[in-house]
Amino acid sequence: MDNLVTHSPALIVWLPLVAAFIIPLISLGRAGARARSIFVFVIFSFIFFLVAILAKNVHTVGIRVYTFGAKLPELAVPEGYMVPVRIIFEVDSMSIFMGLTITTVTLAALIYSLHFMKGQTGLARFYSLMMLLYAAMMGLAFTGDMFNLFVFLEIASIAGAGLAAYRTNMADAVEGGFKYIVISAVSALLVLFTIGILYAQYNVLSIAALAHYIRGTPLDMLALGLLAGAFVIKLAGVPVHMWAPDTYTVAPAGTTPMILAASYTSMYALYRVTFTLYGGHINTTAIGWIVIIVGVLSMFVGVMMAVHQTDIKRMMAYHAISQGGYMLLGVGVGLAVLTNPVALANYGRDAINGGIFHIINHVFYKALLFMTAEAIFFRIGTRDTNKMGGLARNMKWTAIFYVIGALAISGIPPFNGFASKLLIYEAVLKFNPVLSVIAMFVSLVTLASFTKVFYSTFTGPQMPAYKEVKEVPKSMIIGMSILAACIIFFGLFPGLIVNTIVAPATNALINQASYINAVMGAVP
Amino acid sequence: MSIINYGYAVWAPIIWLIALVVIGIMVLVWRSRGRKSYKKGTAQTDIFLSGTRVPPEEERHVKSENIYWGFFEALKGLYRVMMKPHTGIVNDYLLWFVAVLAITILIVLPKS
Amino acid sequence: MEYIPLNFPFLAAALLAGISFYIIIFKRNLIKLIMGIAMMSSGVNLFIVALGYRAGGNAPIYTDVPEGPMVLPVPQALTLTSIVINVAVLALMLTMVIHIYRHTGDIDSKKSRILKG
Amino acid sequence: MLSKIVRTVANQLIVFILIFGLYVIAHGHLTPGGGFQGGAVIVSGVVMLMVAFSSQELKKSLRERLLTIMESTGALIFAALAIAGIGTVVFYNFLVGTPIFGRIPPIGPNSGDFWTGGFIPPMNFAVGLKVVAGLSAVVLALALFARGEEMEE
Repeated sequence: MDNLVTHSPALIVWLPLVAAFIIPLISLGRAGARARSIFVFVIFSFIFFLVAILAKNVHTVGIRVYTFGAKLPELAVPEGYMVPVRIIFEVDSMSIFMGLTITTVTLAALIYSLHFMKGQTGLARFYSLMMLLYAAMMGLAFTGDMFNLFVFLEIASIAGAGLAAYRTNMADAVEGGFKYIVISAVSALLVLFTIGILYAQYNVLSIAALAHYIRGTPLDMLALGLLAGAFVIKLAGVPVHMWAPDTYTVAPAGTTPMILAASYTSMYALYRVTFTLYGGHINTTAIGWIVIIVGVLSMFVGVMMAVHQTDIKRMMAYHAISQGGYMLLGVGVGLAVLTNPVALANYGRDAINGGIFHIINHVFYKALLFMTAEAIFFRIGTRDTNKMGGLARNMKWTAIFYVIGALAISGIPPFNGFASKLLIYEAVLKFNPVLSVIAMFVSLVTLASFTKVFYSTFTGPQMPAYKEVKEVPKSMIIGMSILAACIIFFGLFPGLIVNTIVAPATNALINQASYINAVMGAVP
Repeated sequence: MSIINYGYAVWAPIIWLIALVVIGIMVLVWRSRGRKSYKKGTAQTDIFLSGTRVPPEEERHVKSENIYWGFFEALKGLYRVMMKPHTGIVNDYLLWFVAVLAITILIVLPKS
Repeated sequence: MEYIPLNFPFLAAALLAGISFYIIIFKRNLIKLIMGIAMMSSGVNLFIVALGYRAGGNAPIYTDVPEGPMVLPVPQALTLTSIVINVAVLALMLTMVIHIYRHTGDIDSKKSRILKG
Repeated sequence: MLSKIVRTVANQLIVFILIFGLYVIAHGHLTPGGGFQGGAVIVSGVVMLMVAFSSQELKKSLRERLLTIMESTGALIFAALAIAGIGTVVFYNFLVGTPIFGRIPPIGPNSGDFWTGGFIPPMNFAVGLKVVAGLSAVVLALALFARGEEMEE
């Protein structure tokens, strides 16, 4: 058990990678489909267990460092060296927060896909890519190394694009996947370029060592600008958000939440870079205001575009952009007051708490909404809301899950969206009331647009064309109900969640010195 | 444990939930006092539209593009501006990306 | 004057990056777009390899190495990794373009688009 | 399909390309090269065969099933070598000191000893296997796609 805890950071990334390569072999045999499903679930439950024990471990002992190939896992800086020379994983509360989010969503997505993907060909590759995407996201969250950040970013992009374009019989699916891979490739190359700039100056690649040595030269600032731009396009902030609706719309339902989670791992990378890597060497007020402006623009443009859409998944994709704006707004406010201890204690921490809490909330309810949208697509074969009507009569569970998701995203109590939005509203109100009012207005329009879709899709007279429509299969309902249960639980016990996983994550972000010391502590 | 305490405000979902249940019970009580003496399946439960013919289901349902017509009509100018960047061409996405990069670097660089 | 040969790779990398940015923004042909991304990756790889170069350095391998300084090995490892990744990315993009051509009969990014708005 | 001369020469040449590719893979820890580079050399031979014969002809011998098994096996060997050091730490070089690739090379310029490197040479083989399978699949699939056919049977 102790060994398992010690090696869990490596195993969490190693196991899905191995699973990704065993799955094609299993699928070759007779009765491959059944064996594959069982294998995927056994291995994923074990990974879930590992993530849980790692989370508990990180919660009790603090930052965990895992050095690959060393004599001891904690030996990041070997005897006689001044800098870390090996590949390291550094797991702090923020990483494990992202890990928990990703793992829960992936579990729901796997269960949902079990029935949803039946009848498609090449399922071995589908599950392989899903495992690969999961491994890449976990690696991105755990890595303590700039270059591995790039590698995992690229793996996530390749796997995500492959999944988005999975249904190649649909012309728009390939187009969405192509846009995703082009955007990802260009932004990842910029990340690589900045790694070159940083390595040329400091001769180290580990984030902690870089943060230790960084001086804030003009070249560093150029690197910061490029990194921020590259991560903003990956997390779909306005005005570089246009790929997101295209990609989210066409990806198969089980994978859309995972691609969404992948974009939030980019957001995690952005926070890691601004808080940890550049910590004390940037004008945090200016950077904070940039993040706030991107956030407010994302909220407004995203929601106004969403209310206009008639494609149900595209509407939800625009809402994903708009909700991403809330997270940026919350963390941006915290960043803007980072150097002001009074304001930070007063409302800055709450703002960051809200922004981070919103990540997990949003991933859950948006995943649920995407799944309901794709459940409708699964049964009636169209995503156009103009052609729908009266579906609640046939698909009761889907309608209930849609309502839960819609209320949560609009910030209606007692669902989880309200808990995090309230934190953001209250904290931002103290910072700048205008921003808070904009945030509330955006919530209002969100509710309006979801009401519109609910009315035109689920209510109204029963359409003669959809008289024979049945409820979706059980595995899809189970996948959705896992997320719905999480939403209600998070909504009813927000204090518990904030205290146990969100507030430590905020502390981990703010406390740059402990992140550096975990690796560089032994260095005089 | 279910309470978020901000230091200046408190959000306690359990209390809210209790209030919701109380209001729900009141609504149900009120609803049960309504008249139950109509007969199902007769003309009493049919749709009545001032004596005109009731259209079939497809025409009766308000389509989603017609909902909030006034809102979109009033904000026509805004939407004309906002639809312009959303061309769906991947080259335009990259152009926006380069523009954002340039602006970010211009803001960040002089601060060093 | 003697620094010019050392700076030359950086100039070449900048030139490659500049041309590739021009291509990916203004060329609507999807194959040309992919070529632009390939050129950009070459530019970045050239930049990183050039970072590790020391004047008169040998390859960083001890097998039968002549006396003298060695170039930095880490940038070369980074470049190799990024080349491997870029092979995968380019192959995936080309496959997708073939699928787009099959569906829409066009590889112009404006004419072949379906998703917009 | 090209002329008989080209096909015959290609048939002879593939042996040398294979040997050179294997050499590059095997000496990855001593000379420039390694799994990916050697694998790419071998795949260039596959491309040559594809040009000399045709992609349809090659598809008959390089089946999708075979390539899948090769690729997964390569990846799994790599992963197994990585995890084998878990007694210490993942990716711990557990072969150092054993007779298999376990000798410790002198520091500084030397003439190269094949039996050094610990688990790096076996990993190079695993990577080579994976790259050969993966890149051949990519090249073959793209060639078949361009002719309007599919890779899957």
